[in-house]
Amino acid sequence: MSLLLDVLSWVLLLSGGLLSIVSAFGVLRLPELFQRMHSATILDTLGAGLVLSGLILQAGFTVISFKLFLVFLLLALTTTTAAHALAKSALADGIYPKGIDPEVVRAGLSEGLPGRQRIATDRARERVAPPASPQEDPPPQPSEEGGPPWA
Amino acid sequence: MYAATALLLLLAMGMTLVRALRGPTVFDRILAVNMFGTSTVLMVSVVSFMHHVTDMTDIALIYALLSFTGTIAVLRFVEIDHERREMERAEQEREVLP
Amino acid sequence: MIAEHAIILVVVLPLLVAPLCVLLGRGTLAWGAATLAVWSSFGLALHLLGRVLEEGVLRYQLGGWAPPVGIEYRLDLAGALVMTIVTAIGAVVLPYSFASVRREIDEHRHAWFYACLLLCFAGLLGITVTGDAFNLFVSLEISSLATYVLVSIGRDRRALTAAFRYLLLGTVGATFYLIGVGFLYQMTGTLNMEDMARILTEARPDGLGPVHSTKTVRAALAFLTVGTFLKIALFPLHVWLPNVYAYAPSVVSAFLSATATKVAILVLLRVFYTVDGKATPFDALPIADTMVPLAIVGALVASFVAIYQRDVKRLLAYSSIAQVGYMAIGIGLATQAGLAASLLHMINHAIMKGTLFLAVGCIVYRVGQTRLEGLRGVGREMPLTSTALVLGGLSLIGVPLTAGFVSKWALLQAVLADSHWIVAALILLSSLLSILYVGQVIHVLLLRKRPPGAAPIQEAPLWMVLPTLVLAIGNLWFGIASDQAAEVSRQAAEFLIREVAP
Amino acid sequence: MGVAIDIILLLFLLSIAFAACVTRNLFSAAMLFGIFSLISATLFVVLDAVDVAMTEAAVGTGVSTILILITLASTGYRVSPRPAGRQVLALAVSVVLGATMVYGTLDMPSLGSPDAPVHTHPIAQYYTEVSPVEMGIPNMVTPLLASYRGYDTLGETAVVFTAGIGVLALIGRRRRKDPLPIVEEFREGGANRHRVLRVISKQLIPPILLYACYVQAHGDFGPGGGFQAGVIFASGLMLFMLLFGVEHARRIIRPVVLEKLIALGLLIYGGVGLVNILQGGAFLDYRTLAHDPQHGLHYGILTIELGVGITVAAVITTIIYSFASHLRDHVMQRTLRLRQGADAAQTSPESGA
Repeated sequence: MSLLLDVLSWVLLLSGGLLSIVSAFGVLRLPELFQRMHSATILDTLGAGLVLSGLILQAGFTVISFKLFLVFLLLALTTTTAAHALAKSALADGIYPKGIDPEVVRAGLSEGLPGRQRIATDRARERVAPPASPQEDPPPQPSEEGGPPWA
Repeated sequence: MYAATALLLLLAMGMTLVRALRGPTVFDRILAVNMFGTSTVLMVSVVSFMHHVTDMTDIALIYALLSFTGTIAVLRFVEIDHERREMERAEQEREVLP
Repeated sequence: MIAEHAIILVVVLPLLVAPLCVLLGRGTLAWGAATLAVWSSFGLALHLLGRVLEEGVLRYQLGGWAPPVGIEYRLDLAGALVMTIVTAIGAVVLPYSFASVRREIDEHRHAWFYACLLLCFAGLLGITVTGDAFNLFVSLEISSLATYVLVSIGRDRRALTAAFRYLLLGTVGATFYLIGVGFLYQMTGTLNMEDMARILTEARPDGLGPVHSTKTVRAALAFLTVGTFLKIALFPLHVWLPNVYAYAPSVVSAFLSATATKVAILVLLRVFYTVDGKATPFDALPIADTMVPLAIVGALVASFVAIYQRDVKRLLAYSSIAQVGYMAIGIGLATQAGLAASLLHMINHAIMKGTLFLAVGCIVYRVGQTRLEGLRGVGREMPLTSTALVLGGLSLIGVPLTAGFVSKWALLQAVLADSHWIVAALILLSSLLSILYVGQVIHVLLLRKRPPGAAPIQEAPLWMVLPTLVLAIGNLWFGIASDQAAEVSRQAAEFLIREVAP
Repeated sequence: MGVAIDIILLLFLLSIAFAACVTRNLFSAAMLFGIFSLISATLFVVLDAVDVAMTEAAVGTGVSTILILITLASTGYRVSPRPAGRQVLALAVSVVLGATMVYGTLDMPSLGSPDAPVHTHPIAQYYTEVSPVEMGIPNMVTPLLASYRGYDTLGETAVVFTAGIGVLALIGRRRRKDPLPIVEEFREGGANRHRVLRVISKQLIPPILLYACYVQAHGDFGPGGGFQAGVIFASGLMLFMLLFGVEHARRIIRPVVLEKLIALGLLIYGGVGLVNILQGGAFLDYRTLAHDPQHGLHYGILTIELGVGITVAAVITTIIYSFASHLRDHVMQRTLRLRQGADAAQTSPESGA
C-alpha cells in the first residue's frame, strides 16, 4: 500500500514537473501575450495541483497536508483571478489577440459594462476633455458611446 | 524524486525568467513574474520535503498569499501609469492646439 | 536600584520617551518629556563617569545572560567621556530647542521631531556604552535613521537633497561596518568585542598562525575602517557633511556637529583598540600611513574651502571637517599622547562647535537667514549672542586661554614627540587659515554696519541665549582649568592603549 | 544535488541583478527586484534558514515591490543616462569592493564546515544544546532573537519605529483646513474597474489577517514571530487598499490610530524591560516575570513579540498609506489642473472677443 502510494506520488510529482516545463516553454516560445497566458495557466492550475497532490500523498493525513491543500486552493483562486485582471488590463491598454478585429473587442468591452465602469482609456480621455465644448474646431472628441479613436 | 522535480521546476523557472527579462510588453513581464511566483511556491514546498523541514510549507503559504498582492499592485500601477500617459498626451495636445 | 541599572537606563530612558512623545502628540508636552529624559540621562552619565573614574570598567548583562551568550554593556573611560559629551550637549540643546523649533519647524511635526531627537540621542549613547559589535551596529542604525529625519524635517527644501545624499552615504558606511562585523564573526564565532579580541590572538585551528593574520580579518578591518571613515566625514569621504549641517534646522546642526562625529570617532577607536587591539591593526594595515596624510590634507583643504563660503553654517561645516582632521591625526599617530590629544580635542570641539552653531541659531531666529551679506552688523544688535560667537570663534582658532588652544597644543606636542615636523607645520598653517574664516564672520557681524533702513533686531529670547552662553563659558572654563579634562582624556587613552599591551 | 540547485539559483540571481542594472525602464527593474526576492527566499529555504526565508517572503514579494511601484508612479519610470565619467568611477568602486570581499573570503572556513569558528565557539553549543532545555522552545531562532539578543531586537524595533515616524514627518498628510475638491472619478478609488478581482480578492483578506495572527503566535514552534506577522498583517490591509482605494482604507483604520499604535508597540517592548528592572532583574530578564523562570521567559517572549508585531504592522501600513495618499493627491491635483486648463482654454476666446 505504501509502495503504491509512493509510486503514485512520484508519478504525480514528475508529471507536475514535466507540465511545468511544458508550460514554461510555452511562455517562452509562443508568439503573443494571450497565447502565453494560455500556456501559463497550465502550470498555475494543473501543474501546481499535480505537484501539491504528490506532496500531500507523501505527507499523509497531517497538518502539512492541510497546509498544502490550502496552498493549492489559494493558487487556484489567485492565479486565475490575476490572469483575468491581467487580460483585462492588457485589452484596456490596447493589446489585442492576433487575428481578432479590434473593433469587436472594443465593442465587447464597453458594451457589457455600465457607464461608470468603462475601461480605463475611455475614462481617462473623458476626464481630460469634458464632452460638451461649444468651441469651433474642437480637438477630436471621443463620442459617448462609440469609443474613442485609439492612439 | 524530489530533487528531480525540483530540477524540472528550476528549468521552468529559468525559462520564465527569460520571458521576464525579454518582455516585450509590461504584461508579459507581469505574467512571467506571476508564473515565477507559482513555481517558487511549488519549489519551496518540494525543497521542504527534500530537507524534511516541513515548517517551510508556511513559507509556501505566505508566498501564495503575498505574490498575488504583488501582482495586483503591479496591475494597478500599470493602469495608473497608463492614465498618466493619457493625461500627458492630452496636456501636450492642449499646448499645441490654441 | 537606579545606581545598579544606571548604565542601561541612560540609554533606555530616551529610547522609551521617544514613543511617549508620539503618544502625547502635542509639541509642548513632547518637549517637556524629552527635556526631562535628556536631563536625567545627563545626570546618570555624570554619575557613571564618576564611577568609571573610581572603579574602572563597568559592566551590565542585558537580559541577565552572561556574555558572550547575551549582549553586554561595557563602559570604559573613553565611552564614559563621549557619553558625557553627548548628554551634556543634549542637556544644553533641549532648552534651547523650545523656541528655535517653534520658529523653524511646522507645528504638527513637533512631537515627531522630539521623538527623533531622542532616538538619535539614545542611539548615540548606545554606541558609547555597548560592548557588542552587532549591538553597536543597531545603535548606529537608530541614530543614523533618526538623523536623516532630523535633517530633513525643517522647511528648507534643500535639506531634503542633503539628507538623501547623507542617507545613501551613511547607509553605505553602515553596511561596510556590517560586512566587517560579519567577516569577523565568521572568523571568531562571537560578537562580543572582548571575546573577539581574545580569539583574534589565538592560533587558528588549522595551525596557520594567529587568527588576526588571516585575509578575512584584514578585509574585515578594511571594511570597518572605511565604513567608519564615512561616518566621521574624513576627507575625501566628507562630501555629505557640508550640506547636511548647512540646511538642517539650527538645533539639529548644533546637536549633530557636537556629537555625531565624536561618536563615530569612538566607533573607530573601538575597532582599532577594543576589538582588534591586541592584534595591533596599525601593523596589519597601512592605517597610520593613510590616515595621517588624509587627515592633514583634509584639514587644509576644508579650511581653505571654508574661507570662500558665503553661508555661515556651511563655513562652520567645513571647519568641522578640518577639526575632524585634527582628531584623525592624533589617532593616526598611534601613540598614547596622540590619542589623548584627540580625545581632548573631541571634548573641546564639541563645546566650541556647539557654541558656534547655537549662536548662529540665535541669529537665524531673529534674522531668518545665514548668508554673510545679510548678516552685516547684526552682531552689534545682539550683544550676548555675538559674545558667545566670538568666544567660540577664538576657541576654534586656538587662541590661548580658550579650550581650542589646550587641545591643539596637546596635539602639536604629540606630533612633535614623534618628530613629524611637516605635519606640525601643516597643522599650524591650517590654524592660520582658520583665523581667516573666523575673522571674516566676526568682521561681517560686528565691524560692518547694518544696511540703512534695515529693521531693528532684538536679542534672541533668553531661553536660547542662556544655553549658548553656558557653552561659550565652557570654552573659557576648559581653556583655563584644563587639567581635569586633560587628565581624564589621558587616562582614557592610557586605558585604550593598555588593552593593546597584553 | 543541493549544490546544483544552489548554483542554478545563484546564476538566476546574478542574471537578474545584471539585467536590473542595465535596464533603463525602472518599472521592469522593480519587477525584477520582485523576482530577485523570490529567488533569494528560495535560496534561504535551500540553506534551511527558514525564518529568514519567511521574512524575505513577507517583505520582498509584497511590501517592498509596492513601495517602489508607488514611488515610480509618482515620479516616472524612465531614467536618463548618466555621464560616462561617473559610471567609470562607480564601476571602479564596485570592482575594488568586490575584490576586497573576494579577498576576504579566501581564508574563510568553507560553507557548513563543522570546524568553522562559528560552530566551534562555545556559544554555538550553548544556543543549540542548552537553550532548548533552558527555554523549552523548539524553534531555536526565537529565543535567540527575543531573549539572548533581545536588546538588539528592541533596537531593531526602534529602527522600524524611526522609519515610521520619519515617513510621517516627511510626507505624512496634514489634516487640511481646506480639503482638496474631490474629482468624481476618484471618489471610488482602487480597482473599481475589476469587478471579478474585487469580489474574489476580498475573500482573501480575512484569511491573510488570520494567518498573520497565526504566525504571530506560532513563533515559538515554527518560523515566524512579530516581525513577519506584522508584515503579513500590513499586507492584508494593503490588499484592501489596492482593491478599494486608499481613502476607504484610511477610514477603516485611521492614520492617527496607526501613529499611536506605532508608539504603543515599542512602549510594550521597552515596558517589559522596565518591569523586569522593577522586579529586581536585569533589563529584559524575563525570568523575573513569573515564579518559574521558564514561564517567565515564555510570557516575556510572547509580550515582546506582540510589541514588535504591533509596531511593524502599524509602521508598514502607515508608510503605505502615506505613499498612496501622496500619489492620490498628486494625481488628483494634476487632473484638477488639467480641467482648469481646459476651462481656461474654453473661456479665453470669449474674453478676448
